[in-house]
Amino acid sequence: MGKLWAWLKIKELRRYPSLAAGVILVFLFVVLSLYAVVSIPYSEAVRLWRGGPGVWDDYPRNAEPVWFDLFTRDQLSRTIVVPFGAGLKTEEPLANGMKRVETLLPFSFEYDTFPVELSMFTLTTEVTNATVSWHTPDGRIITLIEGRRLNRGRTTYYISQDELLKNQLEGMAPHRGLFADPEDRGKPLRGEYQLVVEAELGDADELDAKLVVYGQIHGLGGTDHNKRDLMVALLWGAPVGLMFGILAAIGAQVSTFVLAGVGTWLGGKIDRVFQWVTQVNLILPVLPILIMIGHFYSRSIWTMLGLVIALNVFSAAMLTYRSMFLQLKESAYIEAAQAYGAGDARIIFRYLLPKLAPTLLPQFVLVVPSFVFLEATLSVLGLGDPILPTWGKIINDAYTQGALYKGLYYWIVQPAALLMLMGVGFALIGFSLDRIFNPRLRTV
Amino acid sequence: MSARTEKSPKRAGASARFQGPLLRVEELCLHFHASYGVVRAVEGVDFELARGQTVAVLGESGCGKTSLARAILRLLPRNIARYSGKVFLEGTDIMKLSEERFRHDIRWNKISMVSQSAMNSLNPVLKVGYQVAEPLLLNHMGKDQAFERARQVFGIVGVPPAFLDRYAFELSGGMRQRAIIAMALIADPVMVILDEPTSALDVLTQANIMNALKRIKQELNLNFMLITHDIATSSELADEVLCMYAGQLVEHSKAERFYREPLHPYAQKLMASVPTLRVDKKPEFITGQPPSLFNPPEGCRFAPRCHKRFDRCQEEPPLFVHGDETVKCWLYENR
Amino acid sequence: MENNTLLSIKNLQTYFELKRWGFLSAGFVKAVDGVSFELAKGESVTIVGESGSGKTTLLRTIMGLAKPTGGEMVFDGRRLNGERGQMGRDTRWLRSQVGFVQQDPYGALPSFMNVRRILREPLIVNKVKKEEQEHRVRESMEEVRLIPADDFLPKFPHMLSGGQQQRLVIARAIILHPMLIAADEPVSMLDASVRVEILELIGRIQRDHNLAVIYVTHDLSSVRYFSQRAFVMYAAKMVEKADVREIVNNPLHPYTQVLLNAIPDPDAQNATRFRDVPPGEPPSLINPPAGCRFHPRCQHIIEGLCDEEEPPEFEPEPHHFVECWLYK
Amino acid sequence: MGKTFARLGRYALFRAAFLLLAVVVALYLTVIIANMGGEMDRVRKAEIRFAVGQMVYQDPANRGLPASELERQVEELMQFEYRRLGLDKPFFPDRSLRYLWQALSLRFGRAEFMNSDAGSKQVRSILLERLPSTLVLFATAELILFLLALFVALFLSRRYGSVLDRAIVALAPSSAAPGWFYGIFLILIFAAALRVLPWGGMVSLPPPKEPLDYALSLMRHMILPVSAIVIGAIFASIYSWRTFFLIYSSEDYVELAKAKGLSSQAVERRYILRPTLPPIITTFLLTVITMWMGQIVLEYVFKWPGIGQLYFQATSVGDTPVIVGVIVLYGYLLAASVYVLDFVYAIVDPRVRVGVGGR
Repeated sequence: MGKLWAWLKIKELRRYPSLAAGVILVFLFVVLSLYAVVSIPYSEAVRLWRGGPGVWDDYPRNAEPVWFDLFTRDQLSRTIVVPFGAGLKTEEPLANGMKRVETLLPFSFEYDTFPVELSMFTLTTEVTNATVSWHTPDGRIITLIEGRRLNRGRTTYYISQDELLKNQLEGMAPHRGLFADPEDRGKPLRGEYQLVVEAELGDADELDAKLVVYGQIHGLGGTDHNKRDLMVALLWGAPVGLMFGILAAIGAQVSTFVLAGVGTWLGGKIDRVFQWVTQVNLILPVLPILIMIGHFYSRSIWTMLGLVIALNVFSAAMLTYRSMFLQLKESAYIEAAQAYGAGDARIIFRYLLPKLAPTLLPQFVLVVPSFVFLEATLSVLGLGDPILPTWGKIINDAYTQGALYKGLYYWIVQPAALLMLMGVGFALIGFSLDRIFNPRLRTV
Repeated sequence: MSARTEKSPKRAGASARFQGPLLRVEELCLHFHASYGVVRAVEGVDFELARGQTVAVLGESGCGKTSLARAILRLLPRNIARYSGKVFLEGTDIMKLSEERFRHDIRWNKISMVSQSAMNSLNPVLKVGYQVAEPLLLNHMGKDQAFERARQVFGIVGVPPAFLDRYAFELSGGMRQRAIIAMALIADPVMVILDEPTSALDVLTQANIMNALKRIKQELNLNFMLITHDIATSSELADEVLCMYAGQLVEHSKAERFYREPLHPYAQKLMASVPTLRVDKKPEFITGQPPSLFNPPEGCRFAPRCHKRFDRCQEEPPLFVHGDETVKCWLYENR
Repeated sequence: MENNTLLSIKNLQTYFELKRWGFLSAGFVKAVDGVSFELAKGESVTIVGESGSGKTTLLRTIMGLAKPTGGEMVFDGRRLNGERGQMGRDTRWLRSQVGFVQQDPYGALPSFMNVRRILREPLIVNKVKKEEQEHRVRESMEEVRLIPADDFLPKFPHMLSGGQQQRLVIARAIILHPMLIAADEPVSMLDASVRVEILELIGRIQRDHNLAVIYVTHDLSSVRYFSQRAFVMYAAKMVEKADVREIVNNPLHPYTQVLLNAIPDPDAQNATRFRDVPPGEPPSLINPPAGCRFHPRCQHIIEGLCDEEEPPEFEPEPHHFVECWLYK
Repeated sequence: MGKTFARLGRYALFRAAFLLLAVVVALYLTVIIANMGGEMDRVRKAEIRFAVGQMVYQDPANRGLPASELERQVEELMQFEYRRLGLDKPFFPDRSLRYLWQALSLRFGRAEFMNSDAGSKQVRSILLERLPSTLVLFATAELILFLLALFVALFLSRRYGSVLDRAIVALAPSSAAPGWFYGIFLILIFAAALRVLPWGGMVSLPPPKEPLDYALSLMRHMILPVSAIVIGAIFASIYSWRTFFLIYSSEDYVELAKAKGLSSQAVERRYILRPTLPPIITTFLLTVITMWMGQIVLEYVFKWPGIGQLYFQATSVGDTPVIVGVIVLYGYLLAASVYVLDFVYAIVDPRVRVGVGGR
């Protein structure tokens, strides 16, 4: 191992720019993974990604990432939330034990593009008739609903899907009509808006309301068709990808390396069996089998990891390592070790394997990206881990939802770019290590 | 087959042979770039070689003898730092020739080479016969005429003609070496450089090949330049000896002189370290190690190990010429 | 009288089975075919022969690296090719008693271990107590003049010169205090000037510790001053055994005569004289020629005898043995 | 020459036998995996129930019989069928070997849900219908990849250390990503943004009648998938083959060839390219094998109607016979690739063709 340290410690790193670039890239991903695991703990990430009622209510659907704003002069609309309890509430006692409650939900709208959706949520015990009206900055009042019964608990009023309202606004979709500037209906009117909820309810009853104006852009990563913030998966894709890539590489490459050493040294039947199993493995359609098992039995990432390792132990790398060990086996220092009584095990693990370890390193690093992409491939084929958010999953969702047709390029490009960068990072290191350690290359 | 421009008719025996020395080398230098600095492999070598004379280039490993041969044949690696000096072959300075002219006139037509590692000097995927005949095919000779010539040279070096149709891996080490010697003779060059031709072979095979080379030397009146660290074997062919040390020529003298009583102190020590079978003399060893070639010591490079060192040795001695002996040592300043 | 024979070998055979397609037996390579000799403690001897003569296989068999398939080998009074179980313990004991010096010094040293580690390995393998290991390492470096030891201990093989590497190989060979040093072409890779230095080093160690040494080489002239006796091997048989001086000055077996005649001395006359060397190449060891194996290339062939019956060992002169019908 | 052909023939025969054995083992493994959860049995039984049920219910003789009576007959017939087909025997060895034999001879019975464009339910016809489109795409891409990489690698080996050389070497890491990955970006640029090339599919719809138009449309549709496959592997191949050329160009016989006065082109063709072909073929074989695997996702991304896309559809629907069918076909394709390239290797490397042993 001395030689390995000799290379890494001294200034060799500067002589190989691609090695430095690769190390930086991979380091960034490690930092990203740590940040992801720390900022969104595992159980939280799983819960968020599973979604479900109420988790992503306040998030717009298919919103582009915030940095889109940089490319346009005008301000793209963002999500505005007036939460429960934030409204100004006035109560007026009425006869026969009832009271009239009025809740004002003010917000200011300072954007140049229309919001993409509008919804109101109410939390009540029992309300007979409620009236909701929309107050625009230039004083216009548009009544949204009149005398509607709101049933118990939590209800959602999807303003932007209200057909009656749509006709009332001369056919413009509500989330545009309500904001349209009377003079120029193509542009939204900036200023203070108010949503007013009036209702008569029993003294003991309660009424609270919340308004969400869904913006066109949201968050660093944008959102997907289930309103989920993509940042969760973009962040968590890093640790999953790294873990899968590195563990699979360790499992597959290192075991192939050791088995090749053992097989070549012991020779005879063992060597022939290993060689033959490698030939069969070469013919085995690995991915289809993975997919079949994924569909029939279980898709958890750990089963997949175990399978990928099992199917790659006798991979083609066995042939390359075997030819290297065959040459090494005849060298003088091995014969010397036998001469002073070293046994088979000692010769394999103290003399054979350490000699070729430096050539294992580049191969190991080069194989990591192929496993990272294998995980992505499985996810794209709908076989990703059912609960874990990964980059492959985003690409799969984007592809099945026709992101390319709908022009939601960010949805596919962001995970693909991250996958690419991680792959390239490892490959950069692998190729430069190959140049440093490959004995044959140094003679050129 | 690359189209080679029409060659002047083969040197018919009758054309007037150049009268002067076959080969004259002046101030030949060859330096390489290595990771830790510039290696001065060949530094200012001068010598002359008459026609028909075989010269042995002797010296320990790393003394620059192979680089000297490479410099003459212009087989230069990529990391060249300096390549200068004059090499007169039959009167013309071949150093000045363009790469195209050099390749066309000199390579294998005037000077050919038998390289050190015969084991992999034959292309594994081409038949041996084709490779041997290739130089003639390049000179636009007909296929069967070229193969007939190949059969002839195989006969000279003692390889059965059937091997023409075989591949390199089907031949034993000795056979491969003979095939390469045949290849070197096929375009009947003026000089053949033999770089450690038999060091990898067994004693009997080596003796057989040396016998073949002696016969060729007599029959074809060829010049051999034999490069080897095995001094005893060199005496099988050598008429003259060039002794190299740390990239410099230290002695050039006749064989009788060099093998019996060499002039330069290093040559004396070298001869003393050669074991002999028939003469009962215990070999000695030379203390110390040869200097590194990328910052050689000032003055005479053998001084630190020399048993006859004196104050003049701080300064680098020139090559003193006495009759047909030249030696680079202050001891012979006014002989 | 304490028995002075270290090693006695009678009719030793080492065959390798040739396999075709991995399981079909396709005959045997008879690398060592009926070799006998005795070696005294502290005696040094040279085995000379061309490649393919079986000299290296003989050495490996003596060291316990190759399994003998016939004949008898007794090392320091212990019979060696016993039954199954016995075999394993014997081989390990034998290997600790024989130090091995190889041809290519750089190849013989693991490039990823430093000098201290290289020297400690044989001690660890043979379970030498920890405290004694450091002492043994320094003692063996002293022996081969790799001093001051502390300069060399942290170094890696690629940081040493050719001569220093070979010294380290020798240090490793003697660190287990063996009774025999097996040297396979110990100096043929080194330059003439360094060669003699190493041979003298081995000679001194041999004298100081009364070690026996077996040199295996094709170049008799460099080793002749460092061994008392010389054995000549041809096609897996030992054709001549005698004192070195006798072999050099009075070779009896036709092959030895031809072999010595082929080795040149540095002399300008060589360029004019042709050496008479037998044609052809050494025979195959899979099915060697009948009778005396040299008969196809021998000038003194006796028809009907040399080409039919294998010559036994004759002793035409005291302590000078030769396997040739000429001396019947 | 006769001897060489005989030896080559024997070598080909030996390799074929070996590969066949490997395929049998590979498929047996697949069958075992496929039936670990009893999937294959469930499918067989469902198929039999379907056939028997149809026979019993449509039989005019049973018209008036009560439902319970019909059920009894179906049950009885099914038991009989089980015994006839040996379904009652233990999985090892009987049933597994039976499934294996059926798999080997491409008899997979009927698909559960899917059917071929021609409407047939037979798995074999579904497979064979889609095979040609996969072969066309795969073969073209591999051929272009091989020739392009070989040419560029040879070109670069002459310019070691030049800017172009360093650039290509710097691009080598790009091959970490598989073909389908670049496919997405290519679609994004050329189909979505520039609208120059078709999104996917093999031919424009409705497929043009004229063979020439059909071929043109096919080629136009192949541009993106083929370039995706090529981009996905080209730089790594160029890097490794250029390194082979560099190493082999420092061999002794190359230096001797130069000393013989050969022109640099002749040296390159006969003394560098020819001896380096064997290792190149071996590394190319490994690339081809990984390419086969990438085919599934690539065909899904490009909507290419090949067996890759078929496999994807089959797995999403869970149609077991089709799944096993495609895996078996892949097994045969992989074995064929290994066999072809082994054969090319034997032709290129005389040591194999003429056999070792001249010494």
